[in-house]
Amino acid sequence: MPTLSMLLVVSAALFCIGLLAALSRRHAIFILIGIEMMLAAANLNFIAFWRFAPQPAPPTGVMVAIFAIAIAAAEAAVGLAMVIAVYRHFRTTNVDQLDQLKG
Amino acid sequence: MVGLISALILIPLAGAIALYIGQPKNARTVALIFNALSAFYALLLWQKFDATAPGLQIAERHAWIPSIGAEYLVGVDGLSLLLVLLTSLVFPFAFCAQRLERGACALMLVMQAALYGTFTAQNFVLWFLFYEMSLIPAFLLIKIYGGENRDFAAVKFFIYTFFGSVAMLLAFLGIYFAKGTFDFATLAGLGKSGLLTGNLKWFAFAGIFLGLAVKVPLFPFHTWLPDAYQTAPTGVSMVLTGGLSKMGVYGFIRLLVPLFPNEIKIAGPWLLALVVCSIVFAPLAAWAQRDLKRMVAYLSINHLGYCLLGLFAITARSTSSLIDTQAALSGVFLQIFNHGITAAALFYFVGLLEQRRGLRGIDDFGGLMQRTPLLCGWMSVAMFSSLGLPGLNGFIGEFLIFKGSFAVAASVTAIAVLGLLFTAVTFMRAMQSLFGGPLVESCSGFSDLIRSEKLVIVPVTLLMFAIGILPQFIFNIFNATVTHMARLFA
Amino acid sequence: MSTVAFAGIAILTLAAALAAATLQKLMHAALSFAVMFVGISAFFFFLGAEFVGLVQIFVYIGAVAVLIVFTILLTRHDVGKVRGFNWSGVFVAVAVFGGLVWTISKTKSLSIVPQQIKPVTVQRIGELLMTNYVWPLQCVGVLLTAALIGALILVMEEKS
Amino acid sequence: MNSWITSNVWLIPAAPILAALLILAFGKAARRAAAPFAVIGQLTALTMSIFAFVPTLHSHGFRSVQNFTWFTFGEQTLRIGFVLDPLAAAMLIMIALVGLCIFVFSIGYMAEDKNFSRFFAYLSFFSGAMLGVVIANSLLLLFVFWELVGLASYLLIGFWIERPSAAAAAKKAFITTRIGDMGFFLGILWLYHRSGTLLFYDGGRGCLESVGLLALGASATFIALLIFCGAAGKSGQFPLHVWLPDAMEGPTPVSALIHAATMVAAGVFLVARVYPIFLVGAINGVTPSLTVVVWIGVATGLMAALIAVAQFDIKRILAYSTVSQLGLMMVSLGVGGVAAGIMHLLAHGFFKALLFLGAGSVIHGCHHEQDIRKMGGLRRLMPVTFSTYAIGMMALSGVPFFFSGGWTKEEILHATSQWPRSHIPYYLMLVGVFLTALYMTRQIIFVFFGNRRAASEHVHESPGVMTIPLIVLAVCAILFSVVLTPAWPWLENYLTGYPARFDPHLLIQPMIIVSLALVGAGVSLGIWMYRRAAGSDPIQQAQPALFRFLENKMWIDEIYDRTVIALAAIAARFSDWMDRYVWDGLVRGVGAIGHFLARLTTGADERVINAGVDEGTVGAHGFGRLMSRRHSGQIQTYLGAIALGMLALVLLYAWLG
Repeated sequence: MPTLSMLLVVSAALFCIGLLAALSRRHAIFILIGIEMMLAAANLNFIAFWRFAPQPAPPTGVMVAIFAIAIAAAEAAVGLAMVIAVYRHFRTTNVDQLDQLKG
Repeated sequence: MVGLISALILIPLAGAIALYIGQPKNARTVALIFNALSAFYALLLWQKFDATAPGLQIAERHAWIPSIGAEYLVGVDGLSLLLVLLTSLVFPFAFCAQRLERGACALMLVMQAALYGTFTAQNFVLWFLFYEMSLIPAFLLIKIYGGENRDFAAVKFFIYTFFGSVAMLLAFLGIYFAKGTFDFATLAGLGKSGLLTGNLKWFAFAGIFLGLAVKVPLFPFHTWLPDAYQTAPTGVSMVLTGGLSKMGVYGFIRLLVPLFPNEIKIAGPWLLALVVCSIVFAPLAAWAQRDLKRMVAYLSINHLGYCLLGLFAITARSTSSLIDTQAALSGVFLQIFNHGITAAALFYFVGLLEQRRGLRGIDDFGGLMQRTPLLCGWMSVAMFSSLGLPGLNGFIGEFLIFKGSFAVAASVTAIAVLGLLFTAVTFMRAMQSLFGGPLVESCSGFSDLIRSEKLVIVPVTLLMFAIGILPQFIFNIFNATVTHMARLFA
Repeated sequence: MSTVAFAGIAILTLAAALAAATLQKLMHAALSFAVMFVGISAFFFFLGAEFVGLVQIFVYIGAVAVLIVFTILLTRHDVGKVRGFNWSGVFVAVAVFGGLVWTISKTKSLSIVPQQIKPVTVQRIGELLMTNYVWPLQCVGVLLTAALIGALILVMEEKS
Repeated sequence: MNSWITSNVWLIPAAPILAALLILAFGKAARRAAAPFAVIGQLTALTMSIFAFVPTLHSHGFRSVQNFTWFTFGEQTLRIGFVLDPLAAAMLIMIALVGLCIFVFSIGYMAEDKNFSRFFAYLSFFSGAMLGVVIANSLLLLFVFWELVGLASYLLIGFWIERPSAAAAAKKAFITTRIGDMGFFLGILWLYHRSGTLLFYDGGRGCLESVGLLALGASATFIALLIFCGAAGKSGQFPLHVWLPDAMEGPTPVSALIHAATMVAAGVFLVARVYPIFLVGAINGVTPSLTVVVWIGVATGLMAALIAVAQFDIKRILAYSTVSQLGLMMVSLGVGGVAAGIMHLLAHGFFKALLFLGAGSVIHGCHHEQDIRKMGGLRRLMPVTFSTYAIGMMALSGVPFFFSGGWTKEEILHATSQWPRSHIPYYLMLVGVFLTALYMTRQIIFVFFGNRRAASEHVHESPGVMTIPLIVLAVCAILFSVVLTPAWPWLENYLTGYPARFDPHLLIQPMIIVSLALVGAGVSLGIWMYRRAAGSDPIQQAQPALFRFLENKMWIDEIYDRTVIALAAIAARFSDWMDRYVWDGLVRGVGAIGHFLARLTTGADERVINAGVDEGTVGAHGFGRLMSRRHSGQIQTYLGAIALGMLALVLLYAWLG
């Protein structure tokens, strides 16, 4: 049987790949994909900690994961809508050129 | 019913609001009226204060955010009262020094309220609130009303002090999670047996130390100070040195020393080394400055170094006897007060020179003694006070500090005495080139002190003499507190 | 859950994730993204959270992945042009990974194996949603509605 | 009156200080009242000093002490007090009397000065502070007045501050004495730490009394040496003597006189006052600290006497002679002749004041010419000045029998010859006596004899207000010897506390022959050498290299300039540089690292390098621009920063574990 730390390492790896995508890619959609990956890694942690907790334990991890999925879905929908809107406005999805926040 | 201390905090704030809403023509007069009112309240506080009782007095306690242990708890002991009185003294002095714009006056009043709050708050959350509240007006005053290079100086000042504050806040959160209280008195009671364990202890110690060391400032965290003091308007420089820098020393006395007595003993030699660097290098650097304001700023670092020398010397060694502890603490308290007056007066005089000449390089003046003997005479008094001439206020504080620290850290004290010498050298050079030699042509049109300037400087100078010759009235304020704290630290 | 199966799923998931993050073609990446979620769902199944695994598949593969594909299609003029890769991101990601792994390895209490549990039934989840978690549920409902409306407004044609 | 003054002895310094404050308060308006105020203040001090002197005669070893609490800190009290004993009483009279003469003389000398009233305020202040030093019964109070004396001397040396040389000399005097005072300050701290009190006499518990001295233990040597640092600074002992000759930049005779007759005596007085500390652990009257005092005194005395031989400025010759005499006094104290040293101090106060006032009169008459080569033949033109000056010169040279200086000098030589440790100081002192006679003869020949030279045309005798003080002091210099003779050593016994007996057999001592021979040799050699010297110095012609060495004061000033002062200046610039570039650079470096990481995440490598270089070079605006640049507006930058921040928190958490 794998231990909890092995699972955590996998989820850490997943998280970091998501971070990589979010940080390194120019395309806005990749950033969204990266964020979804990070959320999935977090969900994995929730489930893993629930599963490895001393039994019997209330299924809090499960519930949080469900809510997280719901919120992530909403986030993805809004995010993709924004990508489309931004694309219409600026004719690009390259985040390097989107620096309206610049101080 | 608003308590005395709350009223003291609220009056300057009300003044700031009045300035903002009322938009009066003569903002300075309005500010001075509010200052007179707050000074009256401060005197009232002094009058109500029982000098023989050691603990917290005239306290007000209200629930604020019970869930995180934050409450509105203000009160004064001797040290707090001393600093409240100093604040009440320095601010009118600063307002008199310069005709500031309306916005600047309002910001100064906000800062004054924050200082009153800082010196009276007895709960960390409240204290930190006021502590940070003073930062914003200071930043804006430098940034908006400063001279050359003000953007850089303001940002540097802000980032620097804010960085220190964040470190301190984190440290305090750590303490809170460990002990569940923000109350100074409770924490001080826990400090003896060690607040925290393991690495967290050092993390918290370093965080608080950093936050306060930046504020004081202590070498090598002082590099914001010359820039900030140099560029700030005269009145603001006076307040920065007379009020804001005291928050750091106050914090050391009120927070770091009671909370981490054991850690200070371990870190003591290092702290003393930093202090000695402060004391020796700052006047040396002052000697090399061409700009008078920068020179005074460096000397300010040196004088606050004496405060920390006394404090760290008695707390870093467990061997210090009661008399030494009390001597050093009294000296530190007195030095805080003295430095507030003297350094503010020095900035005031530099401001007068700048007002007359438009420049303030040390080489821009010469032979002033022939043209403006009164200005030179009174300015010399402030300088001699700063270099610790007996008969003026600086000497007694320094003597007591050195007396206390010599007993426990003789070698460090012996090196620190060099600081006194270098300070003297710096001032002597300044006097020689400002007052001595033939009258420089560009100074030949100077006017001597005018009546309004005399009205400002004479009372302040008389106070310097009073403290230097008959200091008992100042000691009476904090003797009981000194005794109490000495027992606590011993 | 056997170690072999665990290793297999982990490799599959991470490989798919890596592909999704680094593939040049956006469409390929989107597909890898879907594959990765299959892997994650598999983890959930193995960990005894079957319901979450199912939801994961429905929501991500059924909805989010499809949304992504649609978006790609809608912005396809740009797809080929946006290139480039920021290598400093790799540095940050590796640093974070290193930090996390070091922390995990340092934490002794984590090297444990799971105990037997009763499976969490859908009925139990439903009960909980209607009792303990009713307020969060309401909030998520509002959030989803708001997101729906927001997304609609965002993609509506700009006037003028 | 007598007992009243012993319990209110503080009034003596208070009178002149009050006068000073009054003059300052009236400012320029008090020009006419300034001198009367000052003279009345000083006269009051003198009267009270005499009244204070009387009770000390009644009983031997008289000592009256008033201690009081200055302030209370914590639960501790700091006590200070005043003491009246023979040492203090004798000093009081000397200072008040000499001071009064100076005041009167100054009325004439400074009549033309536009800051006349300020000058008298300073003088009164000085006098008050000096009187305070004498009667202080606490080392701290003594230090307070000590520093005030230093301040007054700073103000007086720099009185003509518009002259750059005066401003520089004032600064030099203040800083040099302050170097010594820092040692003194440490000595006070150490003494306070060990003995727990700074009172000299406190009913058996004072730091000069047995209990306090016992508590000092082995640290007494160091404490004594540290206190001696202060004394050396004030009394111009080698290596801190450099300020004294420069102090002649002050208003000609008056400030010079203060630095010759009274203030410099403070150092000698201090050593005499705390003598018990020097004596702790003495074997045969010799302690390490006293040995140091002896050798410093010998070095100072001989060096200054040598330099004085090669000076041409009339005041500088006297200044070096003062340094030399102070060295002599220190030797006397060091070898155990405390009474002899103080007697010489008192006698020196009178005749050196006389000499300086005489020099002032000469300078006044010669229209502010100070070079003795340009004077000459003034004997007939200024008869009063000449005759009084000659008396002063003989007193200083140590001509026995009639002049006070002769008796005290013998006492010192006698004490030195009996020093058990070494006889070298004694022989060197004899050389010093010989040199003193030589350079004083040289000076008097150059100034008063020979032909008239450039500056001695149109010379006139000074007015009465200036000559009368000269006469008074000359009489003092002669009459004072009455109480000094070995036949009736009244003053010595007064100071040491034994009754005096008259015994004419003791008048002729073997030492007097040695002394007479040396002085005679010095004077004759002087007459022989300088008799024909007209505007040039025979030694200069015979030994130009040696003369230049001495004329340039052994290049000690130059050595200090190149070493100590240069080092300090370098240290100052180094501190400033460290501050600007290293400490501030570290801060900016931290900022730059943050900036670098932020840039790294956006991947603009070229810009990173450029920005890094910019950061190093732009300086002032860099930080502000940096702050705005870090806000690049790019979401990924922010995200990267967040990730790193989170990483830092995780690591911190794990580390704290």
